[in-house]
Amino acid sequence: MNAVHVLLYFIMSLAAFSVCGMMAMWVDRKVTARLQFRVGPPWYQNFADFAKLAGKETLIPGKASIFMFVFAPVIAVTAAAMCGAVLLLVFRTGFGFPGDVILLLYLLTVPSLAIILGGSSSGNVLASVGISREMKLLLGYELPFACALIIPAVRSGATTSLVEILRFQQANGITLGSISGVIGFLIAVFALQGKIGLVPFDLAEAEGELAGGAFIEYSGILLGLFKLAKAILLIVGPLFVVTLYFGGINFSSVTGVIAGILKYLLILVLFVLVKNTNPRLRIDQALKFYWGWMTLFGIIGILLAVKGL
Amino acid sequence: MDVRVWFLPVAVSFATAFLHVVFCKAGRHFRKWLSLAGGIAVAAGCFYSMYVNYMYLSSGQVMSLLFATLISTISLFSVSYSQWYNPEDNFVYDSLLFLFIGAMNGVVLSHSLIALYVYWEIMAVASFFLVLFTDTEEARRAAFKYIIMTGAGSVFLLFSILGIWLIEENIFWKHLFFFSMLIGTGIKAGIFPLHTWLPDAHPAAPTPVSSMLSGVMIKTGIYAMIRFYFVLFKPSWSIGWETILILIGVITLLGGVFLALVQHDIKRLLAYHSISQIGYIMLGIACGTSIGLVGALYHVINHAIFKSLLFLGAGVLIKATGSRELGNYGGLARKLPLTFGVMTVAALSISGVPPFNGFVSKWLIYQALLSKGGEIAVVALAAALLGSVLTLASFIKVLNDSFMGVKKAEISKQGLESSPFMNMPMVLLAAGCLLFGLFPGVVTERFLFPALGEYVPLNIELIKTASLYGWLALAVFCLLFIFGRNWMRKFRKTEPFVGGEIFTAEETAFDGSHFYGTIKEIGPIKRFYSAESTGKLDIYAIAGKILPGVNRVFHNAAVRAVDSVYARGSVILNLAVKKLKLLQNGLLARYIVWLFAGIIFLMEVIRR
Amino acid sequence: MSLKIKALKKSLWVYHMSGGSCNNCDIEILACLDPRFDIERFGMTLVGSPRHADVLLCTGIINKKCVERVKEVYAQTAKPCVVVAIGACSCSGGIFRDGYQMGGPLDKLIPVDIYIPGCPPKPEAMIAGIVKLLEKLK
Amino acid sequence: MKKLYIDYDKLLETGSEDIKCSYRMHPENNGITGLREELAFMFVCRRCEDYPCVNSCPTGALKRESGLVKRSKILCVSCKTCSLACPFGTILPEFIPYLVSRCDTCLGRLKGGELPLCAASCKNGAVQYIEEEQIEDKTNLYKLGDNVLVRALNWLDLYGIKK
Amino acid sequence: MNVLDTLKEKLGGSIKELKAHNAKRIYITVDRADVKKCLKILFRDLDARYIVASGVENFDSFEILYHLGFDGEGTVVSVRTYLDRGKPEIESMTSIIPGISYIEREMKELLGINFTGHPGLTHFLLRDDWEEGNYPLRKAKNG
Amino acid sequence: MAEDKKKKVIVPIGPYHPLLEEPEFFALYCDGEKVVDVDWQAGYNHRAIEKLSEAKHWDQVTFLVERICGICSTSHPFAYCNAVEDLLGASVPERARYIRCIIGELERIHSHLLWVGLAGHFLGYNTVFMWAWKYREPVLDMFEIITGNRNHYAMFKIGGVRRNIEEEDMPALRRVLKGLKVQLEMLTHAVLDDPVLGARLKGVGVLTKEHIKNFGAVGPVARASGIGGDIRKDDPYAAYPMLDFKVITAEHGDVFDKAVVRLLEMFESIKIIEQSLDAIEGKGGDIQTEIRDIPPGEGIGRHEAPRGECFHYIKSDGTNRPVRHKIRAPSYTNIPTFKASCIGQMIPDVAIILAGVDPCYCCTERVAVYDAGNKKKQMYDFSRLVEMSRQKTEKIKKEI
Amino acid sequence: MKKPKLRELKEAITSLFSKPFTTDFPYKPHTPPKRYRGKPEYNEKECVGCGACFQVCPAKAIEMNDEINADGGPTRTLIHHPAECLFCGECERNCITQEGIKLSTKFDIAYFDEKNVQNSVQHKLLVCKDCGEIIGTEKHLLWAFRRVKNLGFAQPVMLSRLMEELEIKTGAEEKIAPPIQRTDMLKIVCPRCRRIAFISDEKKEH
Ligand code: SF4
Ligand code: SF4
Ligand code: SF4
Ligand code: SF4
Ligand code: SF4
Ligand code: SF4
Ligand code: SF4
Ligand code: SF4
Repeated sequence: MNAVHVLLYFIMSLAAFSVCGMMAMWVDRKVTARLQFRVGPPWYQNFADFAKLAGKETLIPGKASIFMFVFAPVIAVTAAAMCGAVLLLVFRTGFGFPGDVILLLYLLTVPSLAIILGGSSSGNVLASVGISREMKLLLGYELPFACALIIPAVRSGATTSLVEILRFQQANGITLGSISGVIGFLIAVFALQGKIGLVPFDLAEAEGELAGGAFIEYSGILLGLFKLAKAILLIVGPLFVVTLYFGGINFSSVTGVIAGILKYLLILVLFVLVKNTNPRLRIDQALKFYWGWMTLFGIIGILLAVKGL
Repeated sequence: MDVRVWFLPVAVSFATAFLHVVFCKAGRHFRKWLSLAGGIAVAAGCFYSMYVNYMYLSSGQVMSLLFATLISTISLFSVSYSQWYNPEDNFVYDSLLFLFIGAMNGVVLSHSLIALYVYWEIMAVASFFLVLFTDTEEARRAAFKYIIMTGAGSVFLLFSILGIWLIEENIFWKHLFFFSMLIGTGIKAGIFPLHTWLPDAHPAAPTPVSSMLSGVMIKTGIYAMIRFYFVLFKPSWSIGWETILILIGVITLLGGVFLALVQHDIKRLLAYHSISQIGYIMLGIACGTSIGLVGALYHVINHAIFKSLLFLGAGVLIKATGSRELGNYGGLARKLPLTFGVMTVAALSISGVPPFNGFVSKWLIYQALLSKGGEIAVVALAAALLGSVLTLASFIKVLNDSFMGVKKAEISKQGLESSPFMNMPMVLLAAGCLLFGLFPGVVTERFLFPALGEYVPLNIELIKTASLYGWLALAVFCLLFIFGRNWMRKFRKTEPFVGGEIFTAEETAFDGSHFYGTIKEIGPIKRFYSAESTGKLDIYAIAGKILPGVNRVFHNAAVRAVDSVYARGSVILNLAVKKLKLLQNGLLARYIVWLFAGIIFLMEVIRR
Repeated sequence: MSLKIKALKKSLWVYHMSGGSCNNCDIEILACLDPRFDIERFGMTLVGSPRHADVLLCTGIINKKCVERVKEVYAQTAKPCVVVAIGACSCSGGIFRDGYQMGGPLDKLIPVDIYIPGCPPKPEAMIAGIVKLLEKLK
Repeated sequence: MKKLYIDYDKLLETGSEDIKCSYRMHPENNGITGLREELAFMFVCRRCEDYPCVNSCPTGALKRESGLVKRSKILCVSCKTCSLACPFGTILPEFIPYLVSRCDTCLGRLKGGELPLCAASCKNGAVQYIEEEQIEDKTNLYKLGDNVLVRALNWLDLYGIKK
Repeated sequence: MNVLDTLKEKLGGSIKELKAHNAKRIYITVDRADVKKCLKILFRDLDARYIVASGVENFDSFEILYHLGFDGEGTVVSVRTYLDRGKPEIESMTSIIPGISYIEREMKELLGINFTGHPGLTHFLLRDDWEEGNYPLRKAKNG
Repeated sequence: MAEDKKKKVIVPIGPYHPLLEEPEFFALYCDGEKVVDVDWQAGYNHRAIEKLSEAKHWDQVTFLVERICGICSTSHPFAYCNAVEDLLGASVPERARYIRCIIGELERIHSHLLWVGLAGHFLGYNTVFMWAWKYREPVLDMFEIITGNRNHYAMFKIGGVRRNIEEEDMPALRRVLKGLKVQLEMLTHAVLDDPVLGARLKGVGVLTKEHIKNFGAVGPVARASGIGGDIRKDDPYAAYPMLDFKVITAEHGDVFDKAVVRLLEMFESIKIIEQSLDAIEGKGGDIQTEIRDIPPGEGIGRHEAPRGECFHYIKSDGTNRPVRHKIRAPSYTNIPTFKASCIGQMIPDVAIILAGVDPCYCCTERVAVYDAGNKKKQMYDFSRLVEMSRQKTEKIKKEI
Repeated sequence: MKKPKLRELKEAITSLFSKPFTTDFPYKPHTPPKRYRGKPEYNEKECVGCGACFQVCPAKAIEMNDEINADGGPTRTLIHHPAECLFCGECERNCITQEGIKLSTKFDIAYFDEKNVQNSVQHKLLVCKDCGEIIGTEKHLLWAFRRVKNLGFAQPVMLSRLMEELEIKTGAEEKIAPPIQRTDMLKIVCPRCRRIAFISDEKKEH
């Protein structure tokens, strides 16, 4: 496994996850539309969006710190794709190392971080409000999310290696099959909802309040990259959860792949349902939700997991 | 072991300090170079010792050298920075600085506990004057607080030193001494309830000094803690302290970071972060496993790197804008691109974002916690993860306020990254952040494992793999940067869009003080904050309330006597004291009183 | 037809800007989003910032107080963008033409690509107008 | 007391476009236009038995009220059909506009010696503001209300019909 | 007791003219100096609802009508007062009816009526750089 | 920490903001996400209507006032016609009166549904937006069938209505109402029972009776605070005296109650329309009286628009144009309450509080203006407001 | 009874499994209801060119151009500008012939250049033979004539117009020149000139 390999792998997974992510986004939009008696966008919609954004002029707010402004989206995509690459590596080759769960946890925050840095460099007050929310939200969901990661890690014999966790699940049944697993899974789903920025936790973008929040100043390809990052997150996040709780995706057989896709879709549909039957929360409510109930459950889950339940 | 080589750093430092006094009339320029030479000499001495003696040393000695190297390197940077940072010419400052450096080196390099204690006190006094240096009301209060608390800490330390010296095998005493040591070193290190001098002293001190205080001085506390730990409980760790240490670690970590979150004085904020990072180190130590200790040591190094970097960067900001308030910065990224870059790196490092060094050490600590198992450790892991995010959050605020957004303050020309002697340390430190993140294998193998001698080495390969992703990220980023530069030029610039309205910068500056207001309002956290703001968490203030009588007694009776004796005593200090017109103030006296009180108390205990 | 245009046609993001309207046109624009008309079918969405927009839907007479804002917003929109004047008000001023708070009509301030008159134009008319526009975008 | 004196036939020749009015409750108000309409129906109209004007009016805006033709300001759409239908040229298109004008004879607004704007801006003396006594030629002089004097050639006079 | 009688009783001497257009539309004219008193009685004591105020330009004066509604009876009482044409000025009623502030700002802006004691007679509807003395709602001079 | 030293930040809402369909500008002075003060800058929608009205024929004015606003596009003509008829003392044929009520109430339904949808949208609850707007479509279709346009119905005329409701359309209308009732039932309960919505709306933006009184707020805003003013009952006009309906009120004055009032009002409206249909179906009759001239005088007309009392004052000088036309739309008095209710709230709540007022700005800024030809760049001087200390804000808060 | 979320879920599921509510509009044509107030269009046959529609239009969306010096004689053009039109239907309602302008059900009138969607009608204009003042369109005159039936014969202009049509020459084509004669009344002159002719006739000035 040398660096060139990894680079190639990275590029490959970037491509793959972009495509899949956009399709996932389409599924999200389409199902949403159908829930609302609408037709919804055609399947190629997100690709068209991206292509269009790529072809558009890019504007930079005059007061921005240009470097950060331009590179924030790049970082976001890179980090998101890197998560994908890690996961893909784990699925396909069983390559991993102790701590990749933690690495992923960190990598998953990087896109949010990039959004925050980008938004903050734009010098727009609405963006500032947006990023302060994004930040607080990040604070909020990170704790339960961490709990949700620790649960399978503890259950699989105190390992922070995805491969180990997968192996453990293959041997002893998926994590979801236990009480702590169920708790952890739910927490993970809610936390991801926040991470990906879906209603009820879309406060940072909050179209209705902040005109796009952190993205307000972004245009053209930079915006496209952010959207791409979001799309990749939309697939990487749930996949991560699938790995931790659902036994991952088995790439060696067709049924394995299909089962994996179904697992993924299950989570996605859960997202969409929650998204469409709830209003956006206020930031303090969101924080309370995460730091209150979710963390409580998280700690209960951890304790149960330590007890082996 | 060649003692001369061993104490080279200390000796050189003291010599430089002395030379500064000697050449007090020699002019600014000369002493600039003198300082630099001294700093380099100290660092070189350390490196030399490290290099020459590496193979023959015991693990404890390696650890000493490790700390010494760290101290002298960071000091070198600070000194270099400091020479171009402080515009006015003051030999007292310089000599104090070197006294301080020497004392720190002495603390970590001394062979005996008593020597350690002596250096410890010298360090305290030197740093006290350095904190006091700006001689403002704020500085006085902070320095006073600092010296009182350190003095109290010394008492505890002395108590346990003497205890260890006198009474050996009684397990009860051992625990008592350990506890006393914990308080003694904990005050220096700034673990949570004992931290309160730190957020006051750091901002008050001149920035290069803060950078040393926070970067290395508090590490001497950690050093002492680790050493004592080894000395006292060598073969078996499991004597119940772990849980307490973990709890202390968690509280320190979260307490520090939560308080940091709402600060808007940049140095204060950094000071609180020092506390929270100490929490991580504590967690690592608490685990007591090899991986935990490696993590803790690694984090000590890392923290020294990025925290001093942060302070140096903050110094640039303060210079440029003349203010420590975050709210007064804004939009500086264009004016101070270098500072912006290094601060970003440091901020990401301290938050543990890969591929920077913070990630590696934090990861080691997490790993330690997880593999340690047990409810407390795992929950602590969750807390540690949260701590990282909170750190990130608070640094986002710093970055947002100072570099992003719109310009608010007028920028004075003179502070603008003018001198390479200021820039170089920052760049080097930033490079350190990256390198220590990218070559964790080397670091652990070369430095940390020897320091921990008997513990089973880890599988380094795995750590190396983790950094692969860091490399990858770097590569991708560089590629994109190369391609991106051209393409960036095509962008059109426009005014920010705020609903079509046009505003001035101040009106819409949603700065950091507004960022985390919400968090303050949430349930129990609210109580925490209000407790903090009303001083209920400040052990110093509490003690001040409880012990006014004691204080007064000491002040009135014993103090006077010792005061006059002392006043004739020291030469260099006297010089400094004159300079700073501190004699009348009686602060020093009070400190000495605490010292003596400690000794008297100790005698009392021993006699029984 | 280049890919750029093709993609643009499939993904028009709309920013809606009102410069002194009776808000009926604005409501009807919103109505285009509702399940009945669902312009998301064509990949159109309403965005909150002109930076993201490909289409500026302008309504209203653009009164004196809005003139600068409208110009500003137009400048802040990433090009290529099309400007659509919706309703009698922005096409010509309609009934308010002579009331001299009138800063418009729109085409006096910024170049307009297509006019969709009506008071208000029904959503079908808007869709038809956009379709017409798309045909012209070559 | 001074009165507003209007020579209708003179106005007929010159038209009243140039005459301004100081009634400023409405934009573009021209009181003379309103007066002319009133005068025409009052003094010029021949009160045709069959009222072609009324019959022609498509909106029913014209109506006979006690012999006089009256135009409803609300219903009239200013189509000018009546003007086409009137055989005698009584109704001129220019004084049946859609938005009518009003003259309050500047009552109460004139300070000493001031002329109403219409009188001041009428160049050939078709509109004047004078004392009744100053008018020497009293032929065809009629009063409209208290404040307006009109000189108009009345067919009743022409044909010697008694009023 | 219906509104009309109440008004007569309560306002008594202040009323210079009382015109009941019909049972539910009552116009009372009061002196400029009495407006505040009347409004206070109407708004606070009789608990009328503030509807709006309208400024009207006449040839030789400005008039302000303060419309107040008695919702129980469905009556609108309009308190009318005349202001000097040359120096249209009246005390601001914001101290009695806080909500009236906006309409006063508007009248200042559009009709040029000055309200003394108003907390902030700044531009409200028009552009901030609208020239002083150009009051759009005043009747334009014809010619 | 030096609390009071902290500056306040202006977070602008508008002029172009997704929250507002129309340009309007609120400067929120914020401390973190908390709003400490609000400044309302109007005029972005100011279209010179009061002035224009003076140059338009009485008949044309109905079209002008219709275009004051697109949502209350019947309320203004309604109030205006009431005003002119008040001046004239004219009476309107019975059928016309019922038709007026039908149109007015249909508009109320469409407006409230629109509000529910938008409120959902602001809350990020797009599903509610879509659903409410979907239910609104049949109402608009009915408008299109009856009046020929989805909005701006051009139905009103002084002395009657312009268009009849044809007998053939009535069954369709009844059908629509019936379907609507079912859907509204669902929507109402969905909104009222939702715990998350409750958490988001209850206790937010509370307006006390005192606020209502001071600002003269009207309509659902006032009724949600327990003030039962409704012109339809208080000063009955058109066919309202002959119709049976309830005035919905609620107690707490928060956004939730405003939603409740609006939702329940729709059922009353449906009731009214059905009664009106019963009253006119199959019975012919005039739909307008002939108005020949409008004498000098003044008149006041009111109408209970969806957002509250709509007030028109007209003055005539006997020509066929008004001399003065003062329009006071409900939002004009409702919007200021926003200030009272949003101080101390969080930015995200501000959105929904503002929505709770159901503000439209077009109507609040009608009056006319003529060209100053001044093209200077605009300057904004908010500094004076920024300087206002926190204490002052507190004071203001107490005052209002 | 409280059933939080259940109703929404039910509706959501219904929606998921029912046909979308969305129209097929751009793919299939849309027919508005029959009374839809779409783009007003002139009916060349029925319009008489009186200009009432121009007068009543609240938005002044109808432009009336009288061109006296046009080739082919004086004409009156009425142009409807959709850009300004409010689709209020006042023109239709107030059209004196009731048929002259009608609101069609056309709704798709988006344009790039307004000329493409304007709708206009042209009429021959009668001008006063004497002073050149516009009298009205020929069609309007005839329409008025039809309206007043035989009363129209009392109106000299109508009569003369009829005579012109019947090619009855009065031999008075030229301008009215003093002394005014009674035959002058039988010219196509504007009401003002007619009145002047009458007066001088009646004053027996000739
Ligand atoms: S065109 Fe008509 S509907 Fe549209 S904003 Fe103007 S007046 Fe309102
Ligand atoms: S047709 Fe002429 S003259 Fe005869 S009544 Fe009518 S206006 Fe008078
Ligand atoms: S102009 Fe007026 S009065 Fe004359 S015919 Fe036409 S509508 Fe009737
Ligand atoms: S008298 Fe006065 S109002 Fe009448 S027309 Fe003359 S200027 Fe006008
Ligand atoms: S309140 Fe005003 S703007 Fe809003 S709908 Fe009613 S009239 Fe329109
Ligand atoms: S006949 Fe009708 S359409 Fe023709 S000009 Fe007259 S009013 Fe207009
Ligand atoms: S529909 Fe209305 S606006 Fe349009 S031309 Fe006819 S009258 Fe004018
Ligand atoms: S002109 Fe002839 S038709 Fe007319 S009234 Fe005189 S006599 Fe009779």
